[in-house]
Amino acid sequence: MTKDTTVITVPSHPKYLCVVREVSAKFAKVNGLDEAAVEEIRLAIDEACSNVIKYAYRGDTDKKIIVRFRMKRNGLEVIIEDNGIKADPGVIRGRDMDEVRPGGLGVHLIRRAFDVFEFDERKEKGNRIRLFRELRR
Amino acid sequence: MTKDTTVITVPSHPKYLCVVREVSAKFAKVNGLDEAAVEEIRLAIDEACSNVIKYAYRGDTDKKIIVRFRMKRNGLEVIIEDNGIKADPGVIRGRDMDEVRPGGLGVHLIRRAFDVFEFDERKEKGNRIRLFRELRR
Amino acid sequence: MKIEISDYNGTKVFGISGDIDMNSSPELRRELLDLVVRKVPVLLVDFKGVSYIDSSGIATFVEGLKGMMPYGGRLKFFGIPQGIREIFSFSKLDRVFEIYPSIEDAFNR
Amino acid sequence: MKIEISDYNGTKVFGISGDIDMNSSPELRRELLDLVVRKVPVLLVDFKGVSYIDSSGIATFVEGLKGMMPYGGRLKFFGIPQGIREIFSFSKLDRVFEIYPSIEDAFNR
Ligand SMILES: Nc1ncnc2c1ncn2[C@@H]1O[C@H](COP(=O)(O)OP(=O)(O)O)[C@@H](O)[C@H]1O
Ligand SMILES: Nc1ncnc2c1ncn2[C@@H]1O[C@H](COP(=O)(O)OP(=O)(O)O)[C@@H](O)[C@H]1O
Repeated sequence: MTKDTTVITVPSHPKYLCVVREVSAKFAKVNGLDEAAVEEIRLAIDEACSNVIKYAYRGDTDKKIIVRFRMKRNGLEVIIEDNGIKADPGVIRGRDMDEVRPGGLGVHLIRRAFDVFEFDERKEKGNRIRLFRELRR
Repeated sequence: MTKDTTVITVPSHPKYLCVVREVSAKFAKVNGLDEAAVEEIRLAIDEACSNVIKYAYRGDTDKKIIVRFRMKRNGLEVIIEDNGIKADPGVIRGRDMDEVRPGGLGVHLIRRAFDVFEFDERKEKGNRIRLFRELRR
Repeated sequence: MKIEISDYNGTKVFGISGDIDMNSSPELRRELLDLVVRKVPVLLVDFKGVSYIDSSGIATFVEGLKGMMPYGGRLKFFGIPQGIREIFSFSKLDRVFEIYPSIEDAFNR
Repeated sequence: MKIEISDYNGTKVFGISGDIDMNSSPELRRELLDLVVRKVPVLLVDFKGVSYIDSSGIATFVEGLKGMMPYGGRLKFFGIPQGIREIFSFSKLDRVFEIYPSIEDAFNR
């Protein structure tokens, strides 16, 4: 196992989002990220996992979400996997921030915390989202 | 995947114990255990994982510890696996509580939180510890 | 998350504590829309105990506000912790919601 | 975990905050034994900020106390939060350590 890798697997029930949030925050913290970064990361990973529940699993609460954290020399990598409905990365767009309506904020919060937010096209079934936050930014 | 199962894999570095603690506490909490139970469970799992680092891995910090939580109808099951040195369950004994010396407290704290604390003899390499806490006790 | 509903000089107050996330926001939505359909004129929301809010929580308040606008109802927030304040300003919703430092300010203005 | 070392009427005080666990107890051990080898007569330990302690933290204090006994040094705890207090009593170490409610009590007795 690579040093500084942590993997958490939870059911796709929203009640487990708090578990993922705590792991995200503690992982970032023990690897030296500052408090503001920790809070951004906590929220971003929650948003990404909420979207997995909503869109990949359409609300099914007994599927699997796997989140893998890895501290690299140049930054923090987070990989989120599901085996739900494939996303069309083309439609993933937050709302215009000057528009006032419920929704469309999650993607902005993910992009605020992470420099890279991409779907790994090589995954055959389900989705693999790759997030990366550079240490110097 | 079974409903209400969560798995966390961390490196055998003591800095990740806080990650395991948070997962333990949140898992117990979202599954309805009361605050006193949550705190006992948090501490017991920390103690069990500390022992894996100390005894199974002799302080090696880049091995794997896998902790699996499962909420069953009658209680909470926690399975802790390593692939380190096999334990001799016969020697696992806490100190006499009336003796004042450093150490020997961890096993007592594990038994306080869990009704079952056993090594699964079927595991070939490494150790698999099974903890079980009954809901009604 | 927990919501305590109380009364301040005749005005309804939501005292929210804990995490507002995808798991708890449906309950917040029920409580909020329950008052909105009854055309509550003013609702004060005490954020002091809120430890976390995600986009589902924010969306719920946007929905509540949109429900109150047609009849002139007012949704007023107070006691917002710094970390949560930042999410409102990041999402530019601090210009949309009425945000006050204290319950007195929220009530009087 | 963080340790702030200060002085109260000429007596050394450890103000500990955060989690004392297998990761942080080696640092606590270093700081504690550093004073013990210099035969500190009294050490006050402020637990108010301690959020967690495991058996490695407890063991560290037992070791410190055992180091102080031969020369008559005294290790005094105060401000112990309820949850942590329970671990001391569960392990029967509340009969071994000097535990006081406040820094004044710890200092004066
Ligand atoms: N994991 C995902 N799978 C599929 N579609 C997604 C995923 N994440 C986001 N999307 C799409 O991107 C849009 C914007 O997402 P987001 O900003 O989180 O807002 P919201 O979910 O509130 O609409 C969503 O409406 C959805 O169409
Ligand atoms: N996972 C383990 N593998 C091997 N031996 C163990 C394990 N856990 C506990 N032990 C044994 O049981 C004894 C008591 O454990 P514990 O109560 O945690 O106290 P301590 O580790 O402070 O000695 C240890 O000294 C050790 O010999």
